[in-house]
Amino acid sequence: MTLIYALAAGALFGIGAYLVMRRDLLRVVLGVVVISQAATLTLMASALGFGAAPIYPLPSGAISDPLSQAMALTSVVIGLATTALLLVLVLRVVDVFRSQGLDEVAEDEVAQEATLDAEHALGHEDEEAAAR
Amino acid sequence: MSHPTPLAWLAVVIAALAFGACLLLAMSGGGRVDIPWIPSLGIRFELEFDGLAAMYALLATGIGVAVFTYGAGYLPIHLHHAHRPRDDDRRFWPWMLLFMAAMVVLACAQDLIVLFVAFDLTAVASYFLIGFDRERRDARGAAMMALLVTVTTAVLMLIGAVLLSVEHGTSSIPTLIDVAEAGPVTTLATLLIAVAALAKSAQVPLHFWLPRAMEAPTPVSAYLHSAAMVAAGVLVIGRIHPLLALEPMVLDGLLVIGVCSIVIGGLLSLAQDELKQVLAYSTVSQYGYVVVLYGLGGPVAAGAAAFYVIAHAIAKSALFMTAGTVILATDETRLSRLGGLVRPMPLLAAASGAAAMALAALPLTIGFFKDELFFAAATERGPLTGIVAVLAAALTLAYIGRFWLRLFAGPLGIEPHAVPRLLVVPILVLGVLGIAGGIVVEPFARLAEAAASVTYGAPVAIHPAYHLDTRPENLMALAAWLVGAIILVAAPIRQPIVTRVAVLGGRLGPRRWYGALLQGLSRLSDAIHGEEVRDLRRSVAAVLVPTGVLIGIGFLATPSAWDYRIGDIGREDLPVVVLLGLGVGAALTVTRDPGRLRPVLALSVLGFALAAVYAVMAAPDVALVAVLVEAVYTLVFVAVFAVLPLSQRAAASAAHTARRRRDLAAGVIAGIGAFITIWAALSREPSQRGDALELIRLTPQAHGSDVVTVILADFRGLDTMVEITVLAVAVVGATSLLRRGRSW
Amino acid sequence: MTLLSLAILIPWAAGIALVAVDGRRPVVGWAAVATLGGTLVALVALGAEVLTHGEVVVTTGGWPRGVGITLRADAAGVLFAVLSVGVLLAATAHLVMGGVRERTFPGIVVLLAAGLTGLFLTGDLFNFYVFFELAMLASYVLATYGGSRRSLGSALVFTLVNLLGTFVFLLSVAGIYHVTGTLDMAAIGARMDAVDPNAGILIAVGFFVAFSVKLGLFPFHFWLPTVYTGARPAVAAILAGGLANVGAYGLLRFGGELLPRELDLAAGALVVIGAASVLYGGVLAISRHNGSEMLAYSAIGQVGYVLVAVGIGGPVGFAAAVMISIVNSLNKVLLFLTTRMRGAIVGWAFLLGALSVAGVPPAVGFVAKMELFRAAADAPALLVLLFLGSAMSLLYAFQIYQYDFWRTERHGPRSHRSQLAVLGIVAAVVLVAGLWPEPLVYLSDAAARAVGGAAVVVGDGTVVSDGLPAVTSAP
Amino acid sequence: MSSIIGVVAPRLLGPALILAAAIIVKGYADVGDGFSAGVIVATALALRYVSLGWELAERSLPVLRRAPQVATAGLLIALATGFAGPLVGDPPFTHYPRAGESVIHIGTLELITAVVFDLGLFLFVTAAFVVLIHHLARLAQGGPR
Repeated sequence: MTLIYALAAGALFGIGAYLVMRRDLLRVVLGVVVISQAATLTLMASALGFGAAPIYPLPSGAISDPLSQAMALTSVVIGLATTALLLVLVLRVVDVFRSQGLDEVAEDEVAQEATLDAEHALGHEDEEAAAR
Repeated sequence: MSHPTPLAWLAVVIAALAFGACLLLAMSGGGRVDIPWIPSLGIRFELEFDGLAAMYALLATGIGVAVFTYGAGYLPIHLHHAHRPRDDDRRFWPWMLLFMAAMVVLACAQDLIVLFVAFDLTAVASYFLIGFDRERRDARGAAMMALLVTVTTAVLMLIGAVLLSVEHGTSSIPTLIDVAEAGPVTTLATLLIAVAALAKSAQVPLHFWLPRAMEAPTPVSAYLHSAAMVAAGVLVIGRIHPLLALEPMVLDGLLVIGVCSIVIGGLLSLAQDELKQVLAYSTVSQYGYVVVLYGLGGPVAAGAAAFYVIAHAIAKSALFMTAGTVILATDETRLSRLGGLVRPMPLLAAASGAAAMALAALPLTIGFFKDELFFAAATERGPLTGIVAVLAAALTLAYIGRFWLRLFAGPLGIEPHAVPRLLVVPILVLGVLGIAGGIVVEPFARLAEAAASVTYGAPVAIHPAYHLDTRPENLMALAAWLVGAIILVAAPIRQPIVTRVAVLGGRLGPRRWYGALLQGLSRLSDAIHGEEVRDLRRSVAAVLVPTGVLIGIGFLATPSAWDYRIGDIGREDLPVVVLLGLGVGAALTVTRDPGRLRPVLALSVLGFALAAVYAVMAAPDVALVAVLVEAVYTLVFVAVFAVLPLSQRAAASAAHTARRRRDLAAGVIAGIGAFITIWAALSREPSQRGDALELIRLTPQAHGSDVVTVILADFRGLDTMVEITVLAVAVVGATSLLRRGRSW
Repeated sequence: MTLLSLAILIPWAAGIALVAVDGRRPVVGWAAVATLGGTLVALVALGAEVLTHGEVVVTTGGWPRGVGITLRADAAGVLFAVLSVGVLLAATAHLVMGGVRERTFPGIVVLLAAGLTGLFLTGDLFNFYVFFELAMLASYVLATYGGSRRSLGSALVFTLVNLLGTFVFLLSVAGIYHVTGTLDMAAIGARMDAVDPNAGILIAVGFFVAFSVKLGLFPFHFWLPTVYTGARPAVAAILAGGLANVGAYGLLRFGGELLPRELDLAAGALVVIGAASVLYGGVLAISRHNGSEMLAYSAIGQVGYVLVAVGIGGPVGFAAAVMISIVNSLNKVLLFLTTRMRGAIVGWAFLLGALSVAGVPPAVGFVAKMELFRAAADAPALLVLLFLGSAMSLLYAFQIYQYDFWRTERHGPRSHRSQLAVLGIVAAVVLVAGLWPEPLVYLSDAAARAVGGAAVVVGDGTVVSDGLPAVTSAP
Repeated sequence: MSSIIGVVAPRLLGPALILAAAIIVKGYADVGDGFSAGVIVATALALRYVSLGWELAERSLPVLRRAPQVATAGLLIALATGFAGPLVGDPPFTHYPRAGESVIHIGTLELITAVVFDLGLFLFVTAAFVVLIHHLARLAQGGPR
């Protein structure tokens, strides 16, 4: 099962990463959810023992590792929190940029960078030239 | 208009007091300060007013008094010309005083780190002084250049100091001199320190900042570029000379650089037309003498070097001040337009004549002895250095003669206006000092002897005197005067040659390289920056790909038992395998589907499949929460995505396909990286039994039965508390984004 | 123990209370400042206790170590906590004096402080992760403040990239747990030796990436310039001076204590990446035309030094890394705060910061540079690199100084007097620490010893030191 | 489909609350904790939002308006429980009665501070989700900005 878990978690991580890189911002949020699922699965898979649920009265055989379960629970909630924030952020960006693409945001950035730079470029380059 | 400000007088008084204190200290035999400074590193704030310190401190404060007095008169006029308020001198005097203080500390410093600190402080002060006329672009550029060259090279000094202290366990110079032996580290370290010192003393090829620094107001040039800043370099060499002398090659290097500086500085000085430029290149050349002397080594040279510094400082600061006075009086900076000033300004002519004679080493000036000692040291080494010494002295005579004659002799160029007395008196004092030193040389010689003893590491005795015989020094002096006079007179032949040298230097010289380096850096910077802004800033792949690459390298490059396990897959595992397959398949459809709703539903299939997996893995708590959270996700995404329109852009362009491919590649890299890491970790079993067993054992003591719940609320309740705080921050963040922080 | 609890509780409780009220009211802002001040006092007192009596350890619920969460204050943790909270205090005070515009700012910044203190004072891996997330979420929210398009866009990328970073971190946490069976940092350090280095190194890469993203090391830095230039100066100061410490601390703690062997194996790679960062940041900072952008790239270059120092390792290397982190923090706060201020003192403050960045006395930067040279004394290639780096830093810092301050005075009304006072205090710290560097050197040494002193392990992986209770098996 | 939700959703709240109460009361003994209880209640409320629209949902349950305060209170209760220990010289997150001491039972409910912690958790999670849902619903259903 080791390999199966690793494969599944790796595949989810890769799929999530691919989604995060898409230009559609809402898909980016989905990507983060998938990645967080990958992380939770990994935490669960990293348990040191598999068996019955760790609830008293304990059965005599093997018991599942409760610590990794507790970690998985915490990480699920944290994943939920981050996703919520990211989703709202994306909604705001969509609202402000009137676009759902990371590309448009990037183009905007390039344009702003250029205007910002142009303000000072001449004076600055002259200053640099003076030091030569 | 020309009355000095109170601040200026205050500065003069402080300088005078400092000079008095130094004089007292020197006569009372010195003193020392030694307090722990950074005990953890064994660095002590160690100062000692020894012979070397006395000489440089007296120069810094003594010349300081003269120059400050001059500056008190100069600055109001300077500011007036530039239409600046009189009180702009508050940007001036504090730096001058800081400079003086740093110089005195530098002179006394017995610890390499303290030495470095003082050394850099002088550079910082010089930046502000050189750039005092900050409204002028050239002044700012010059300040920047001086800062860059001297501070950057000073880093080498720090490296050298650290290397020495790591090698020998101390950074105290006297201790180092005691314990250090020749070796590669010591040689490298001292070499680095020497480079810093040479750059500071404006030696070829790092001399180019000095002529540019003439953008500074004249008092700054007169102080920094004759007796203080440039002297700091040779002071350091004089201080660590015993370490340098451990490796003869280093001394030979000094010799070569010194000779180059003498020749290049001298030739370029002859080629200049601007008054202060002539003097600047002359300074390059003159400090070349001192460096040559240190390169020669031995007691005679050490004595000569010290004496040379004294004589040069007196003469050169007087000459700089002369240049400043002439410029203020005539508003002209070019030698070719000036002349005949001896009649309108006789006092100035006489005073600066004395200084010029001293620099040119004519008899009855202190300068005569500097060359006498120089020649003695040079001939000691061999005939070749002797010949070089004569040529050097001839060059000096020529350029300084040219300078003075062009200014004061010949027909009147420009009629000067009257100048305040403060602009002449300090020059006169220094001129008289130069003559006095030529008559009563004893005090100066003693000062130089004490300094040289520190440099040489053993008592040194020098005996400058007039000897009316045919000893080599005298013959060499005569030869130098003769050759110098010839060069001076043969202007029609001389000028084309030196002009050509100057042009060649401008084209191939280090300054050109320096400029090209800066420009190249700037262009490189712009090019990469443009690339980054265009393509990388928004790219998440830019993080994932390097991560994947690092994991790949780590995977391949690490020694390993290559212990990757597939693990058993029993029949009872079948549901898990199926569910995982279902989840991954669902996730895959998310990547393909361009719509809104179906990806969300596919995602919830993934979520519920995983929840089922957790249930099968005997993790009911996780399964419960996973189901609940998944329900929330689905609800929220459906609600939110439903109201958002699809992205408008058509998605068929070639660029889009290429982009998709690139993302796919990055995603695959990220996935493989994650897979390898996870597989590697899961394949190894822990070396010891897990803490989990302990958790299970202690659960009844925490009054519970469900171990996971007990962990969440008790054993690791802190985690849970942080977790819900995280949730709170997320909610707060959401409200602040959506409703500007209104919570309802 | 009480101090340790207090240091975590004060900002936590106050933060929760503060996010619930309208932070635009001055009293709320000042309450945030007071809270940070109180936290700082508690931390300093804790630090004094640590330095005199050794590290303070407490396990939650009084359970045995490994069962409860270990909270631990050692020299490194407390030093970084003091530094970060100090930075937050200065920046918050500065911002509050200028008027807070966001309702939630004071609360969020205090919660950020809670997250940072928690992660610096915990001795438990997973607890570190959750505090880490707390700090990160608070900083995502901070990054969105300002509301301009630019800051929103940059906040999005900041959030995305750092989210990826924390997920990678989480994967590594899972890996560590699986191979060691414990979450207690000291126990992990002891048990990692028995783990196959191949697995160890892959896990280590995960941590490295997470912290590199936080630090903004090349090539994980692409988010950084936009965020630092898009955010308000005080927020940029918080991110650059406060949050980035997490990266430096993480590298030291995880490299020195948890994964020393992996650190050894990867030392060469770390040095190379650090060197690349130094050069990249340095080159790009040259010829940037505004102060914030220069500072952003300068930050990338300067953290490269941290990595180089960690790569060199050993007590000297670690001490240098701690020292550089401290100095970086101070520089960045000082310089970012100056970016939109006016007044005579601003130029001086920037000058001090520029000198410090360039490693020129009397500002404190030169001490860090000296420590770095000491660490790299045996490696000529590194000395060359450090030389180049410091030459470039001098160039870019003074280019901006000259253009922004020396060429002309900044026009417009002078900044608020109290803001100038905050700036003055930070500047004074930079200056005094340069004139009297002994405390800083001493503390860096102590911190380096704390993270470098992993438990001693004998052959079969049995822990023999560090007082960890023996792990007994279940009945 | 939506009509089913419309009918079911408003009636889900009661059962959800009972379920949540059960989860908290049985405490450490079985699966589930304050968090799951909170999410269950919040989900039921979310369904109300979906079916009734945000305005109607809030008008029908005015108590929702108190959500931010409840969330803060919940967090502070949990935090206070966690850090009560240091007040009496115990480590943080010490729960009382301590290990091995006897516990008073009221049915299956054990009177231990961990339950208080769980209760704080429940209050916070429920309220926090409500706040989040409120804002998202306003946004999605075009509430005034």
